[in-house]
Amino acid sequence: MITSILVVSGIGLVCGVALALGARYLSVEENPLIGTVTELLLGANCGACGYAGCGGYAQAIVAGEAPPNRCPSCTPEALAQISAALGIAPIEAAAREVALVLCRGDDEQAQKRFVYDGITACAAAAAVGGGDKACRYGCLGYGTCLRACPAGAIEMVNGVARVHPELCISCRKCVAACPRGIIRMVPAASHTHIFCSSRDPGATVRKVCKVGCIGCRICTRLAEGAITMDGTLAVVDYKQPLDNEELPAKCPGKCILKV
Amino acid sequence: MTSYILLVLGAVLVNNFVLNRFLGICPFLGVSKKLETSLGMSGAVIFVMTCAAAVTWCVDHYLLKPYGLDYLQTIAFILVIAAFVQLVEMLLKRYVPPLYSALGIYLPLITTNCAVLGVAVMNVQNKSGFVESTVFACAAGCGFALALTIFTGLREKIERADPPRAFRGVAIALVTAGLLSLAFMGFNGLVK
Amino acid sequence: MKVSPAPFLFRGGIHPPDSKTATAALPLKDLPLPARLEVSTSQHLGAPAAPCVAVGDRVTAGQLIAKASGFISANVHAPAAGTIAAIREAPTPTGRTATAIIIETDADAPAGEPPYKPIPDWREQAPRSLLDRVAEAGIVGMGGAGFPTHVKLSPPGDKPIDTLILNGAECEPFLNSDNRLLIERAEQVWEGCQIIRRILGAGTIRVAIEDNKREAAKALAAAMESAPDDAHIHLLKTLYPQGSEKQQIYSVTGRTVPMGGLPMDVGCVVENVATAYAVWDAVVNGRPLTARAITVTGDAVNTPTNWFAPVGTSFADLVAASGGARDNLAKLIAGGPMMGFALPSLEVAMSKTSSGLLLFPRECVRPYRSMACINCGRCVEACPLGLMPNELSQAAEADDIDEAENRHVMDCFECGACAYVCPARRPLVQHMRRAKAVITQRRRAAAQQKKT
Amino acid sequence: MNTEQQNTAAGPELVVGVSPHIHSGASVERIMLDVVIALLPAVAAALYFFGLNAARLIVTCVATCLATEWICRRLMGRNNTLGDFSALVTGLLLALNLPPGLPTWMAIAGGVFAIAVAKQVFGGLGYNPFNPALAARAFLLISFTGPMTTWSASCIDATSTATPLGMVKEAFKAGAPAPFAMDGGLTLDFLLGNMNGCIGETSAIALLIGALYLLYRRVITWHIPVAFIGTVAIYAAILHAVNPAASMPVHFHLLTGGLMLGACFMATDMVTTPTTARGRLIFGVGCGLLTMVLRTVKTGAYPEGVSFAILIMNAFTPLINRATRHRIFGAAEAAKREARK
Repeated sequence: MITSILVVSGIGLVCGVALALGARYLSVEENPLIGTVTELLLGANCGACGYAGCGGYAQAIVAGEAPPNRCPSCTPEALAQISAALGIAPIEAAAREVALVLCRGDDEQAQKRFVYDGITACAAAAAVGGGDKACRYGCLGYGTCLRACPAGAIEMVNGVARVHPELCISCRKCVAACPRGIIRMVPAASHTHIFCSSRDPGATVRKVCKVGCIGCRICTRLAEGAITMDGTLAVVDYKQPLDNEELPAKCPGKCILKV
Repeated sequence: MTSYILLVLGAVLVNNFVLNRFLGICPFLGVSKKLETSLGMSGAVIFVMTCAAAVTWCVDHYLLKPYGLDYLQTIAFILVIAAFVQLVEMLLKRYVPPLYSALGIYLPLITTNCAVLGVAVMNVQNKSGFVESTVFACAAGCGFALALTIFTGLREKIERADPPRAFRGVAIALVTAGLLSLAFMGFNGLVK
Repeated sequence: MKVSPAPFLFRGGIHPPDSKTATAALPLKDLPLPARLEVSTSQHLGAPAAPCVAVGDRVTAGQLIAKASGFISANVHAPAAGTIAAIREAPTPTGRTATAIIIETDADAPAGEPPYKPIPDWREQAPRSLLDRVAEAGIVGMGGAGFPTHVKLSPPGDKPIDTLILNGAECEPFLNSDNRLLIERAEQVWEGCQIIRRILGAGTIRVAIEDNKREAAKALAAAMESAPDDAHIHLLKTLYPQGSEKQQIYSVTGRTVPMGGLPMDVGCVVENVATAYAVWDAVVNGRPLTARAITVTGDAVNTPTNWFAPVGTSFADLVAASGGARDNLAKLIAGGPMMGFALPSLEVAMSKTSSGLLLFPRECVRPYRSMACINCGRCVEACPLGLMPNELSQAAEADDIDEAENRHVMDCFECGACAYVCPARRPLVQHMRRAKAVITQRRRAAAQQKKT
Repeated sequence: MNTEQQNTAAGPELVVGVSPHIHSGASVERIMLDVVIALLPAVAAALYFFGLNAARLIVTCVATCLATEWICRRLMGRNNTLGDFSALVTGLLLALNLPPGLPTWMAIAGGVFAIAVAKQVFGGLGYNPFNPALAARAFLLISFTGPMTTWSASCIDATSTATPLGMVKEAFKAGAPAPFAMDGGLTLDFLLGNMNGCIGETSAIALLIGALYLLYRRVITWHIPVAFIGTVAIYAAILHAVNPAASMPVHFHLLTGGLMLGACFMATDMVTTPTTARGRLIFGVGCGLLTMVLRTVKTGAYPEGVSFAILIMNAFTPLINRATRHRIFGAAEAAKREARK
């Protein structure tokens, strides 16, 4: 019994000494805080923060390059813990945002200029003759965002992408993936949106799509400042409250919807 | 000499640790995504296996056997192996940091790589001599390296494959490993 | 004898049916002046030219209407007298949009003087002044890419040019514009070629013609008899893409242009026969580049024709002049079938680089479903660059752009040989193009970041 | 909707896609059909030598493979791929690789394994790393070693219940001399296929005719068959020269076992073999070496090694592909230029 204990502890001791020496002469400096923060960040590695994985984001947080509230999956408690670990004042969690496809010009509503023949991906399709949709700003419907979405929150409805807000994890991958740039992050609390991104003049829009903004400005008057004009396109200013129930019915372009 | 060649061939091809004895599956699946990392892992495993076999043989022969402590084999061997893995980890972290971060969790997991312990235990079971043990361990490590390299090539191919949803990721990798093992069964009996 | 087979042959390549018989024997016809011309300011590689006329201005034939802007750019001239009706965005035959100058032509306008002074005694003139004329006349590479010729003809001093290759390969199926130009205007092409050599100070002239165009080779050889020279006609084995610069240089001289390099790195300049003709016209007649030969053919056009048409002619006018399109028209291609661009409508105007307009019927455009790569290796055999299109396309498909970049996808010049032979009908060229676009974008972003 | 299209579209609807706009007309369907055509002589030989048993196995395997393919695609919610004939080819090849007396249910198990496990779980044709028919054969051989190596119910002049390779291996294992001499008559028998073996592998001549057709149709290139068969021949010749008493002559090794079937039809399956000519040569040589090692090492568990050799080389294919990439046009010159700088 004693021998066995002695032998095992002997081996352990020798190994321990060897390792201690190793640690002494081969060690590499690393901030322990990075490990702590990485653990608190849940490890979804979704990339929504803009860094390569949670580890990269943790490094940036510890280095003071990024605020800790960029992680959409982070709970308020975890956020508080991170702030505490860093020894800084607690930071408010950002309001939840969801992605929204600003186009409803599906196969029935919008014209196509030609029959596209090639890879089923939006960027590829957009590079062929400018895309088959007659509208230069319309959703091409070849599903690039759908494949980019890690949460499976995007569905193709009749040739137009639609985000299911309840499933969206705010990672912005679809925003980056859309070659037309018509996916926008909007507050999850807002429900009235203008589903059009066309900057073409109203006459052109009318020619190619039945549900496009024609720049008539009716909504800007009804919304009292919550909708502004960007050229010929009406844009919702989500900082302002927008609770006019009449808007969808009053839009001659039929592109304002409450969802 | 012939016996050593047979020993090596047997350990590399016929009784391949991964494909025939199904030991060391964890790093086999874990680090087979890129050829560069799998080669690094192969090197680490060969190193750990060879050194561990040599040291465990000594431990077994000069400490355990004389005192009749054979029942402590597993514990004693694991201790030694763990120490070696730690050492490799430190070396890599210091001198090849990219490889270190690419191997990630699988590097410390060599400790629990049953193949390493398997080699040590098998050496005891086979009553091999010191040189034989070390050669066998090195060959077993090479067998692991071979299997890992082939498998990495295959994985780079199936990475581009389009399996049904349920089979994506590790599932399809396991199916591939199974088929690879099936192919290697052709060597059965070639070396006893 | 000055005609001999080319001494070398590049690796890879394909043998598509040449489909040239419909128009091979048809002489070039001058197109009646269309009522309206849509002259794009971006008919070349590089920066679009800047319009220097205003709506309502009257212009004479050959008048400068858009000035080259920047180093790599080219002048644009009015192909005919008329009035500027509009200056607006218009689609180009390469599938983009660019500013175009629309001219209502005046058919009764007198021919008038050539806009530039003819230089019939070019043999006595300094190369520099000839180069200036090429630049003034807005001449671009008319084989397809449209690289401004004056830039190509002024290589830096540390790259001596010893060989000028006249490219008459026309390896694209269906097209006959270069072929007809060689047959009918061989002497002018030959003189243009000599002018280019004078500008470059190059030693020898090599002419590359595919061996299925013997009539053209004969015509040129006859023209060369009258102008004794050490030049040589090489008959290339009919193999696509013999017309590609780097492959052609190899076939003719055995020199290999380094990856990522230019022909001048191995002492060569390659000029298309149509470009040589344009140079002749600009120097000897003082006329800028405003018209070119174009083959209108395919099974969906009633009367296939080789036209000599003013730049800016809308394809609709060209097709109408060619007897109109048939009802079964399903695909419209500007350029050749291997590298040309499919157009969404006929309302596009031809440019300096439009060598052909193909109208394919529905039978030729069968819809198909592309399958997974079966690894047959035919694309690997076909690729004239030694790339592996199978793996590159799979990398691009999996969005592994880094892998594609490491495997030199940027060297792909989209000849289409891989996609032509692919039994799984994979859109290989489109995958390459997408990967290249992503990489270009990344590099541009990286360069921008470096600057700031 | 229709009226609107007429309103806006001036001309007919045009198709727009990326170049090239013409195609050679080659198709996967045609390639697979060519393989089926090339296999017909072997099928005929199988029917001639093994009669009803061959018919039973061929029908069973083909039907099973087609049905499994259809069901798998259905379950995966993907398009039906029976039309590309790849399942038909797999079924035929599997059947030709089975011994005549194999129970029907085992053949069915093999067919299901080939399509479901070796092919469709990877996503179908083009994605499978191993030749499905061979994987299924290996699976059957390991699971049902007895029935897979029993040859009694077969041949028209069945004097023995083993294949020539099996008889030779047993004899050499026991230290006995070769059980028969490779004289002219026997060679002719072997060439025609009059011997025990899997139903499709015995007739070398029928298989060679098929291979010539494939070469003529450019479905396969010469590299793999020539490298494979050549390696086997050289290896056998060396072995025979060194020790004539304990080895068989070259033509024995060429004509027996699954060499012809393997080298011409299984090792040339494009999905699972290298893409470049150099890679194919390496692949063929590797197959040949492994085949001969498995055949001639006396302690080996199986008398024949072709299928395992090809399967193992299938596993090496991605690495071979990686190692034998083509030289890119101008890459060497660019490197030289770089070096000069």
